[in-house]
Amino acid sequence: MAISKHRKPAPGKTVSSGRRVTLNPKVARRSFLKLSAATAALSGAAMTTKLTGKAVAAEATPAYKDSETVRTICTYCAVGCGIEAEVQNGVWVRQEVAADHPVSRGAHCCKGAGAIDMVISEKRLKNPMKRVNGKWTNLTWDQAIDEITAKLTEIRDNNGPDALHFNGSAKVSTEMAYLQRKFAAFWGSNNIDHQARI
Amino acid sequence: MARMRFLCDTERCIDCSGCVVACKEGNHVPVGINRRRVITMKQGEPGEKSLSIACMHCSDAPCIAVCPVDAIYQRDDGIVLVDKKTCIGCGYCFMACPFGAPQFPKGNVFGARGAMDKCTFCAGGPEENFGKEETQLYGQNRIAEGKVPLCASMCATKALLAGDGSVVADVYRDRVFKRGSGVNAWGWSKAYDKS
Amino acid sequence: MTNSLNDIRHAKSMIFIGSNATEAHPVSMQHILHAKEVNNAPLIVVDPRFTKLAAKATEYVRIRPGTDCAFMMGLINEIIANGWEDKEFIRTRVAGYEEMVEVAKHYTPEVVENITGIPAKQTRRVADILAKSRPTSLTWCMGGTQHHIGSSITRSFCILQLVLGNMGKSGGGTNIFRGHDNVQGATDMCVLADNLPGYYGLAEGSWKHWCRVWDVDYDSIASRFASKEWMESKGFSLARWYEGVLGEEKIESPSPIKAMIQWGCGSNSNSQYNRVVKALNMLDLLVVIDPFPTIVAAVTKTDNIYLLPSASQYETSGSVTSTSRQIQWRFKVVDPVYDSKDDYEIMSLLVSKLGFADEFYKNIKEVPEDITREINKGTLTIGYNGQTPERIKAHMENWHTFDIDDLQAKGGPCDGDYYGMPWPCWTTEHPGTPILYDISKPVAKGGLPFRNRFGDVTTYVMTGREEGQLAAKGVCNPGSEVQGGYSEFKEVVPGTNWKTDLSQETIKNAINRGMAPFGNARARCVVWNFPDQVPIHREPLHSPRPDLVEKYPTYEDKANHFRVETRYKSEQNPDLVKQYPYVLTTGRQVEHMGGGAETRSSKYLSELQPEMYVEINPRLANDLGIRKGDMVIVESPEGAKITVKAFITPRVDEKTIFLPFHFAGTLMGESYLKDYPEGHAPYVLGDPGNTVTNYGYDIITQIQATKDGLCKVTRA
Amino acid sequence: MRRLIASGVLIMIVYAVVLVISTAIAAPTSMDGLTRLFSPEYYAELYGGITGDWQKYGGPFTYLTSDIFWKIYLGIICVVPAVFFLHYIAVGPKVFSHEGPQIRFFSRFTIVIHWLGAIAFVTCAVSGLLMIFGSFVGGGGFIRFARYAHIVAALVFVIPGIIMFLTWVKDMFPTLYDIKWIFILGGYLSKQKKPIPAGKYNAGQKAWFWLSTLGGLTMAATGYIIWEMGMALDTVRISAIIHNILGIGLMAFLLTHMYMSLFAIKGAIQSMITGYKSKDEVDHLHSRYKYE
Repeated sequence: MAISKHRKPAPGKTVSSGRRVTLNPKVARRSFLKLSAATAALSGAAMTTKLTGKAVAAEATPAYKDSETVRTICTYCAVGCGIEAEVQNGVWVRQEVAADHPVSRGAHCCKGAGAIDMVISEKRLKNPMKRVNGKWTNLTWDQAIDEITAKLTEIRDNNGPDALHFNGSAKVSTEMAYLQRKFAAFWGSNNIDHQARI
Repeated sequence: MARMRFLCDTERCIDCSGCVVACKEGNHVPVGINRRRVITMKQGEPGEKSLSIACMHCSDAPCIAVCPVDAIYQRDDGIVLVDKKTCIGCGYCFMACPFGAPQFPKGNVFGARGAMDKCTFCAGGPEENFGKEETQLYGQNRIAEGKVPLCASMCATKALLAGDGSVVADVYRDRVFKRGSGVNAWGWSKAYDKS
Repeated sequence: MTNSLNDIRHAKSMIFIGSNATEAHPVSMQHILHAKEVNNAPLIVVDPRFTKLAAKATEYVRIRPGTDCAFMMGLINEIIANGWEDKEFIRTRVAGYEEMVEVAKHYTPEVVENITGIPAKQTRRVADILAKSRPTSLTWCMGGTQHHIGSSITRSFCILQLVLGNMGKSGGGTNIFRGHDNVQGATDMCVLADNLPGYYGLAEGSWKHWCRVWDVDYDSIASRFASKEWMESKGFSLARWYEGVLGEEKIESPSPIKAMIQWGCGSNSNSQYNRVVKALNMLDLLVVIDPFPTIVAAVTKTDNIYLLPSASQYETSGSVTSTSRQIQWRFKVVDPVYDSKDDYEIMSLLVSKLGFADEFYKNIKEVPEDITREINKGTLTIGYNGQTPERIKAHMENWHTFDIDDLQAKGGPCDGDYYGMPWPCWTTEHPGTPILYDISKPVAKGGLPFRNRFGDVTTYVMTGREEGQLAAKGVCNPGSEVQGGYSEFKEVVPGTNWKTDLSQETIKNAINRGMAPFGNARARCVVWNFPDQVPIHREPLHSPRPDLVEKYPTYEDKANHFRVETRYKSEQNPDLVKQYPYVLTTGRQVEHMGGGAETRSSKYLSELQPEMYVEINPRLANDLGIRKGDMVIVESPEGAKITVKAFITPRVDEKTIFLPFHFAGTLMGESYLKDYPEGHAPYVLGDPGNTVTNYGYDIITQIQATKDGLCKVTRA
Repeated sequence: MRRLIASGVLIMIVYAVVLVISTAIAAPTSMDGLTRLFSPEYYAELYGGITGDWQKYGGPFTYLTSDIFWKIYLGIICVVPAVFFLHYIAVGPKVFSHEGPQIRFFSRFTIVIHWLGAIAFVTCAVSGLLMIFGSFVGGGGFIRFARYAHIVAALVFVIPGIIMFLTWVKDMFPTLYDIKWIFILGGYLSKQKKPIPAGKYNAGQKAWFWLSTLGGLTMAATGYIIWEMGMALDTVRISAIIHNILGIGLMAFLLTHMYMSLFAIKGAIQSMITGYKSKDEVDHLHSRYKYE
């Protein structure tokens, strides 16, 4: 009802602004795109692939100059959605839409949409650590590996190889999973398992 | 001229919040500010429906009408944007908006609201394209890049459609025909008084 | 998955049982909803909880947790009773059918109603839908497997699909949506206590095969084990490794566990989590290799713990196998951040220091591509040999050439390949197998019969009937040299079979003759090496129905089950329900993943799902005097307790309560925040739901039974 | 009669209290922090399921704020001064002798409180007007400052507002001769100098008192709701509408008050500085005031 009584912008003006019609020069300069085809092809019509071909924008300019796109796969669930990472000078600047991926068609759930967070998260461990007298202390990699392997060898010498249990991962690459199994074989125990069990 | 539109297909929306995080992560929106959110009606009951809501970029936007400082403006392609440097954070737009789109981060003075923040249709703001200022204040400007807003392009089930209104309508119409279940876009029964 | 996610687009009906795809696999819904909308395919959701998937269903079936097998057998019985079974398919490609029918006869819709709580009318209706809209795509997830009869339940799903003749068909199949991103790949590489990569088992021949692949001496590997006996016996599994530390149960192992390496694995997805915590604190050495500290770092209070920061998968490269068996390549996006190292480097550091690097990396120079090549070389059983790094990368670079409907590349550099070369991909020219057991295509073009694995002829113990296990005459892939069933290939290269012939000549020979290397056999309805040869219903260990416990009792106790004695009969107490009256089931949230170490460390995801809660039906809540937002105590029969916020919702029924299992970091009001390395604690902490999940493990796989326990709920 | 009026006042006070309490109750059940902000229930409640109640006051609010209020405000600030200007020219100010006996009208405390309140009130008025016509300045930093000033001034006003109310309320109950005063418009339309029927405070002052104190406090209450925005959305909208309507009235009376004290009665402002009025002035303008 009442809403229809708003002042209408004067016809022909570029930018309407409610009470007064202003022409913001900054706004007027902006490039207005004929986005129709591009938009629908990506967002709406993954199912109606006929539109995909027309995904051409009129005056597209890149936001990040000289960036390259790296294709990878989301690390959350087994659907295996594609991710296009925009990398500029070795920094992952933006997560782009992997619209070509045959399974996901650019789609993500909330976890995958924030995949970049895995790399930029402040909560990531920054260096090797160990607990000393109940306090976390930093180590160098050399120290850590030396201490761990020394202890492993000691335990192996005292209790045999089956004193070690190895929980591998479904979150590493297939190659790494293979190495984990191979490691257990070389270590000499079948005490190895991963999340597929549960 | 293309007229930018959002449409959320409630038959498709699965409440995964992909759009919400895509928006936040892409535009570095602070925690607590929801440019887009998913709401669920009749949770856990038959007839449960979810709907992704953000600024709908109304043709005759009430926020523009009530803004006392004309901080909100509409581009030719229908995208409604706010100039954060002009905005005084009075909150009138929030009261006028039927969708709860305007968001207000806490300002520095007396806990008063800071400048309004809302969905930009990934079209940045009035500052220079891709400039530092634009990115900081508004996030990405994907429209200037010829790209679709993040939320819609990352929608898990393609429930959220964004783009030229006529194309969005075509896509949706096509779906409705294929479904054979009639028009069930959110609000249609209301709009045509079929409730 | 026998089919692929995209193939669900061709389904004429879909049934989801124990799967909440909307939350666990949201993007798969794209294809599921396509089938629902475009094919008008009925979407049947069988779940104890009205999930977000159920909200999209055309038919929602509320089932009592742990009774899936009874429902499936009921459907099978109803289908057969009405003559809706695919008679031709059964005649030519299924074995042990008659024995199975005998068992299924017991499960009339009325019996099913008594066991499952599903109205007889609804069972009939679902059977009718499945019979009339074929092919059906059947999907299950952890809701189907995490029971002490999980292996029977999953087999009943498969048998249903066999009876309906939906196997090996586009739009049909048994489509198990796997959980973690690379759980398929890691399983294929058998990071498992009972297998060598490629599901080779632990027999001497398997070890010899892999030693040949690794180019190392069998004896040198054997000498590293405690003994040959232990080399060929299963190790501790993830589900119960802690028993090896605690020593409270009867274990059979040369040594208790003293040290553990926890590599990319949270711990709070284990049931009876407080026992895990106890075990973690008893270890002499605990190494956590993860990008995040994980809850292990906080609950372990001893000084014997090391945290090694590994890089995330975006900071390294390698292949990853999706649930559709597609192999995709992760290109490295950025270098490892901070002082973290990628997994390969950490492994190489460990291996070098332990002194077997030369043998370990004998054929591996270029990481990770050479590892992929070694996998290609050795993993013949499941056809991992055609997916060379070059081919996988080519697929990644040519996403756009693959058709969304059948996933086949139309033109371009990958012309004819199926996306990701779903295994088996027998040779470097093979396009991959998009649909398993599909005999409509030649083997060289991605077709496949059922595998001949268990001999050519069998006599069933149950009936004394003898049955050939090979497919019927005339049933084979087009172009097959043998028109009908045939055994697996062996002795093409003398002294080897198709699984152990590293020259891969056997496989090539088979493909050239239009045949599958593993033979052409029938799918078994009777598995004579399992305790239940045909799946039958057995009441959950902690059953809410004492009257049914007598009728459908559980198994006898099993000694040395993955080195631990596992209680069945002695654990099942019909009176337990009097003290613990509510069924406890757990599940996922879309915002979090697994133990939640990653997702709870993301501010946006934490913002969306900031609290641990328990779902309680409004009616039950009112009976117990619990109001929205109240803190409640959930107690398990094992005596473990958690305090969580009540979320009153009709999603669950009056007898069931639901817990998400992603949370950790507090317990009964006590916070572990201070025990995390400073600044690395996740944004969101909560009581781990798995603290109160019950005792119970599958008889075959030892998967934990988290979905059908009992509990007590009181106001805090 | 007295009783009637007193009960009327009581009703007004009750109204004010009810307004504040009811808006507080109307706010969605408070859950703590994040949960409240991100629970779907919160938004469902807030928006009444999108198709529900938002239309009830969203429409009127949008219509009034976009099309109506600013015009009235513009009218008030243009027309009222213009009328007074004409009055000043046509009728001219009243002039009284400021010599002779002085009658103590205001205590020092009252004066301080008045000016404190006055400064805050005027700041509110000016900054409020600045916000309403913010677009003429182009918004931005200056108007944002005006908004902060509005908030601070409102907070400052509350205390003196309450004290003023308590100090003067006993003299402010309407009497019968006030009606007469209203009929002759306080005698301001005539140039004649004759006693006007009024007690210590005339009817105009009384009206201004009630409006500025109770109205001012209502302004503060509704302003708080607008500022906090934690209430049900329609409550916020109604508050904004009330805030604006009251603002219009207050603006008109404020201008009148200022004209009277600064121009219409020569030297009237002195009484609010020194605390004394001349007997001449009191005898004429407050003829019924029984001083001493």
